Amino acid sequence: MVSEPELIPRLYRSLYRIRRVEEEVARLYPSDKIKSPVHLSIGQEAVAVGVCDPLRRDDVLFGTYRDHATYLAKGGDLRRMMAELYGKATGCAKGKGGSMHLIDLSVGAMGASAIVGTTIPHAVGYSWSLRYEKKDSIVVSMFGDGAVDEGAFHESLNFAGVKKLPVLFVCENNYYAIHSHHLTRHASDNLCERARTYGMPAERVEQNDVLAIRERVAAAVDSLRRTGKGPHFIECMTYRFKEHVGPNEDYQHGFRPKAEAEPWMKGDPVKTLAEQVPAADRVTIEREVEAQVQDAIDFAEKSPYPDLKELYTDVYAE
Amino acid sequence: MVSEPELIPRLYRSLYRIRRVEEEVARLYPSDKIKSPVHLSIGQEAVAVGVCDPLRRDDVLFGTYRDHATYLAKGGDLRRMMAELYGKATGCAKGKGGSMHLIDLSVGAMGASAIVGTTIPHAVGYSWSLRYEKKDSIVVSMFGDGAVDEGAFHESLNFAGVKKLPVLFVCENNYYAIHSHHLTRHASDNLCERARTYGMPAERVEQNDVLAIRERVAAAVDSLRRTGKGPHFIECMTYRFKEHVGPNEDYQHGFRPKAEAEPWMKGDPVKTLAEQVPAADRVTIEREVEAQVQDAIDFAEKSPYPDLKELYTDVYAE
Amino acid sequence: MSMPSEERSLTYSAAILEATDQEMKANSKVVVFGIGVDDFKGTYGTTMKLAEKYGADRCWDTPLSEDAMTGVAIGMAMAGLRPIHVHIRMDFVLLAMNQLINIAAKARYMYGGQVSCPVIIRAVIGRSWGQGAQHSQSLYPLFMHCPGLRVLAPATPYDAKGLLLQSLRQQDPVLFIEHRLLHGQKGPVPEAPYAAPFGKARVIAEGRDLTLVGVSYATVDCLRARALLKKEGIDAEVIDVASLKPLDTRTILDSAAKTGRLLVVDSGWTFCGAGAEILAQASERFQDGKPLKTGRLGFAPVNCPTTQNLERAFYPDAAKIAAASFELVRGERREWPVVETAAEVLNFKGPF
Amino acid sequence: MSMPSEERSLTYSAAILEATDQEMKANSKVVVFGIGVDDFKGTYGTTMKLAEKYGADRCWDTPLSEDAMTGVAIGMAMAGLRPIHVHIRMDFVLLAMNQLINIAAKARYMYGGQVSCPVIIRAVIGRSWGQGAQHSQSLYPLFMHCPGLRVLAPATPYDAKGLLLQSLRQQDPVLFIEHRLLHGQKGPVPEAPYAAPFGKARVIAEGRDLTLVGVSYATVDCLRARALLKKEGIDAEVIDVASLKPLDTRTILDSAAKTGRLLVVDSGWTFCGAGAEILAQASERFQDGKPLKTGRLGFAPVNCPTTQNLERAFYPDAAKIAAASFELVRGERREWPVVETAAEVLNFKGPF
Ligand SMILES: Cc1ncc(C[n+]2csc(CCOP(=O)(O)OP(=O)(O)O)c2C)c(N)n1
Ligand SMILES: Cc1ncc(C[n+]2csc(CCOP(=O)(O)OP(=O)(O)O)c2C)c(N)n1
Ligand SMILES: [Mg+2]
Ligand SMILES: [Mg+2]
Repeated sequence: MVSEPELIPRLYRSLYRIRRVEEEVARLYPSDKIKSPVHLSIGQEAVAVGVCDPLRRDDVLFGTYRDHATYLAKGGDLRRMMAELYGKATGCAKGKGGSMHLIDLSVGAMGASAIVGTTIPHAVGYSWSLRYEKKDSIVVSMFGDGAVDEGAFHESLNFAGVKKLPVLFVCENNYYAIHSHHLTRHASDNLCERARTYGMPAERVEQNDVLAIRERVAAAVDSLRRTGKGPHFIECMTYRFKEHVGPNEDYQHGFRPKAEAEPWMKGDPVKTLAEQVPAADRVTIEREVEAQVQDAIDFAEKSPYPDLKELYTDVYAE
Repeated sequence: MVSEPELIPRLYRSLYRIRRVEEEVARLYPSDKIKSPVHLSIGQEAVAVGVCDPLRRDDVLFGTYRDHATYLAKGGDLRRMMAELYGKATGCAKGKGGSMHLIDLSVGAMGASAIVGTTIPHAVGYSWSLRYEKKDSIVVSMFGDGAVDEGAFHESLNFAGVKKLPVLFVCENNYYAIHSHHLTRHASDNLCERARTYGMPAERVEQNDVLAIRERVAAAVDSLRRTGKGPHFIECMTYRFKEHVGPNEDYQHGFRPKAEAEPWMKGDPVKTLAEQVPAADRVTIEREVEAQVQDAIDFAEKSPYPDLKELYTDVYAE
Repeated sequence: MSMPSEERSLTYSAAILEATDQEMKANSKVVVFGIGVDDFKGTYGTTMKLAEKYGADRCWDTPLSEDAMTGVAIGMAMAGLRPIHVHIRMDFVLLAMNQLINIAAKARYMYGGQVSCPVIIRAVIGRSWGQGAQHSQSLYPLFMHCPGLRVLAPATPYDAKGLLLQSLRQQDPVLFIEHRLLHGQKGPVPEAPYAAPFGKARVIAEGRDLTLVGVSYATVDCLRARALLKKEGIDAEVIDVASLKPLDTRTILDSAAKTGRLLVVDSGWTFCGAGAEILAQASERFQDGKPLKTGRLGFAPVNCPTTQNLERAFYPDAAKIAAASFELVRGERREWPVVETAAEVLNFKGPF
Repeated sequence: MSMPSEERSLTYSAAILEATDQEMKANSKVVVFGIGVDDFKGTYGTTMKLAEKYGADRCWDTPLSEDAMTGVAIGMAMAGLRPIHVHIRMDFVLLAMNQLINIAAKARYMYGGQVSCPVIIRAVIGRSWGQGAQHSQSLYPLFMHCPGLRVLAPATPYDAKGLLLQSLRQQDPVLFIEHRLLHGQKGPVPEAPYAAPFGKARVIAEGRDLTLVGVSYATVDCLRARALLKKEGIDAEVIDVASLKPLDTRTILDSAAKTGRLLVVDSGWTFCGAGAEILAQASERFQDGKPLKTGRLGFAPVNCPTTQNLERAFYPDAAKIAAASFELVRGERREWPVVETAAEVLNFKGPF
């Protein structure tokens, strides 16, 4: 267990910030100011934060449309994120990408994709380049248990294994792809075994616990960076508290029982860590975060929509 | 080991026939009468024959562009095959498909495809239908070690495992995809392990020995047909004696040494089995096969080319 | 619209559900699958409760494996079944192109006429609500280009039911294109099963001055534009193309010959699109005499942006169609004030 | 052909190899990969010995994973490299459509201009020798349709080199289409590196009576048809389209305006093809005055058969182009005796 004294407050700040941002998104959503499908990570924040904390700024992360948490955890600009959700010209994609395509290249938060599984090979290709150019940055590929069903998962892990590339695969297994349980899509609960057959170590973190995740990731990243032994796979078991897309819950629809959610809610990663933060620190952190979130919303509200001529820019380079 | 007295002569007839057909194809090839890319199975016949012998006529096989052996082993009509290679109207695809798309629905030799990996999900879908319609036929999906690289392999095995379908996957591992060794495409030599992660038993037959292959396939087919326990995977190690496509050898090009081939040639499945066939039977079999092959060539030679209006038929149903 | 007059009215999605339900009842070989077809949303209602009614074997969820599941559908069709593979977004079909174009479109031909692949691929064109570049494509010209496929794009509930039933009774692979904003549209739909013909464009409003051809949802905007033009004394004929392959250019070009002006409105990009093919055929046919005035509208030649003002500019709408029509007829430009965005656009909040 | 006059002559495949070699030498960010690029056949010679020369990191074989390898190329491009992904058959690109259209074509736009994806996808159109339906497609309209991609189809060794070099120096994803029968064609190619412009059609032979537009290999047949027509006193202008997106319709339509007759010959199917787009633009442009006479040729609207007589009927050739041209110019049908099939078709024996 790492013991830097600032670790827990730092992780808590990141967790709390993501939670509060998404709660605000959910709160604002009915106002229709955010006209973009939002896939909230509420309940899953420990994965994004645990994965990103050990990364350097020049390490790179490729994620999915459920990207608010990864974008923020990797250090993505909050104001520009909020403006993007509002469709404003000041957004991180100038209002052209929306919630599903958040990007902040300055911190290695690569653009996310709405097509499941598509960014896995991007991460692999990026890691090929880093090794080719003899850099010691590494790449993280994050995806859900649904992405594992796709051929791109298999082809990408196979190639990364053959080439022994510096890429960490993180499967955020929240048990569901939309409304479909992962055991209706996989014959058994053995994603780590699958990953191992591609020639990489694989491990599973059961607890949705930011410290446990952080520790395993830190070790893996260290090995990737130093040894050149090739890719690594971590499966993080977690749970989404809200519906697949949108601001509400979905337990009433019967495809997953609230009882299934309860243990996860009891172990809510934000609340659990909060208890470990000294009270005074916690107050400061929360106050600062609230201010940042409000500032970002104000920024988004006040920003202009893009000029109409923006419709035609950015299709080609010139 | 199965002990029916006709087994060995029957297998030998099938092996010898495939070998002789392909030798004739290779011999005729420079005459340019066969204007179609031919992928010969010379050296690999034990797999097709060992797999097809335990099958019933109403079992179904989906293969690849390297399909002469599987087509014949499954009972496909020889005359119509040869006519197809010649591009004649009497061919099994009326001269529209050529060597890579041999088909004989009357014996369950489903059409093959020139795109690697594409028929694997067809086999799976077909097996879904058989189970849905409560038939006790089964499906065999044959593919090479190259097809394993494709996403379709992963998606198909995953689905077959989830649905527990009556399909036998046979990977004909001849070590190469064109000129590329399988260990340059897979991090390790563990295809059976991969298959097992999809929830199916998997086994490997090392010997390129028709009797060994036949025995394992017979057991697997029996289980598929009777138990409903779901798919099965067999990897058959084998070796192609000729170049990837065309009638010649390719050892001179340096990507695979002749020394690698030699043990396989010493264990040539046709010659090995020949030694176990009583001499008198063997003479009869070989004489009969020669006559069939010559008859098929004559048939192809004498058959007409398709009428020009055939260009426009068979695009749509009516 | 000039549909058979009927009291009974259904939404487009209910019409698709009804066609599926009726054919599943009539033919045990019909099997529906795709991501989410058996969930509580039932693919925008179009597959609602089919799993309960016909059993888990007849309507089932799949892994996220578009490539293989298309191959599975093909294998099922080869075995004699009638698979319907549903995609909640057309964009995902890009993962299935190999199976659709290299196999489904070619099986009959390359196996010398022995193999039929009557798979039905239902694919929904997304729109609105900031879904962005990867959830708003129509892509139908990719399929129109390749011989061996049927491509349908019903614009009315009547055709949604009739063309789906016809698809289930013929022997070729069908790409059945639905537009998300059409799902909620209502129209007359007879209850008894009926088949609507492939390869037949529908003249849904007659006119003298100009022929407006709509593809899928664009047909709705063409009708709105017709109303705007009427106030200017311009009388537009509106044709719903309905079937993109086979494409009934005869009906379209006969109308164009009558009006002398042809504007095709694609629910997609225009470059190498349906409008391109129609205008090319017009050019080939009208080689003599007075030249035909022609034009195309469709998506802006860019990827679909998410923010609302750009998104509005991206799509063709009644005002843009009216303006382009006015120019073709009167030879001068006239802009319509931005028409109140249509209700189905304004009210769209998902489900995604 | 009216290329810069040069003594030096290379085959089309040698021109591609030279461009790649020169740019690999000049720029260590250029990396070539694909099935077989490092083997003894070297992708029809176009990648021959690059692995030996630049090392196994610069030119490497891949697993059979077209989808992911396209994604890998995109990831490499995002990291600042210049990947060239080679497909020995265009048909395999159907496995890569999701990455090409949902990502490469959209990355710049949907990430607000911050991301460039200068991947080069080299894809070879197959032909002859009974390869059949799955190894003979061109499919370029599928890519022309979608904004965000560049689509090039050089017909000459000069352009093969120049357009490949230009592709390696710009910032957009490029689909670079080679026709298998062009690989052996010779033509002038300057040794020093040079870039040929995108979006510029080449008038390769001047004429008064008719404009013939060729796409890729069809350009060769257009030149042959021009010779046949000359004997009948018909003087054809031949344009090599070279760049399909951007498409230089200005040059084409200016020529058509001059000759009054336009025949586009696709190396592919015509439905929603390049010819459709060109004729549609012609129809939009020539709305007044004497109508333009137009026509299209291309593959028969069927899948490619393997047997020789049907295969010959499937493809456009000089005789068919001459006959269609004659009809456009003289208004009557005249058949050319089946022209001796071109040498590159007759002699083609692979490598596959
Ligand atoms: C290729 C593809 N198929 C289907 C979809 C529709 N879809 C959107 S999200 C999703 C579920 C993905 O589940 P998972 O990977 O577990 O991620 P999670 O949403 O749980 O974070 C699906 C099926 C899609 N976007 N892309
Ligand atoms: C999807 C696809 N990619 C590439 C090719 C080119 N190709 C033809 S055969 C072949 C090798 C396949 O190897 P394997 O599966 O081991 O079968 P084998 O030829 O050894 O029988 C390749 C790469 C193809 N036909 N299809
Ligand atoms: Mg999930
Ligand atoms: Mg092999």
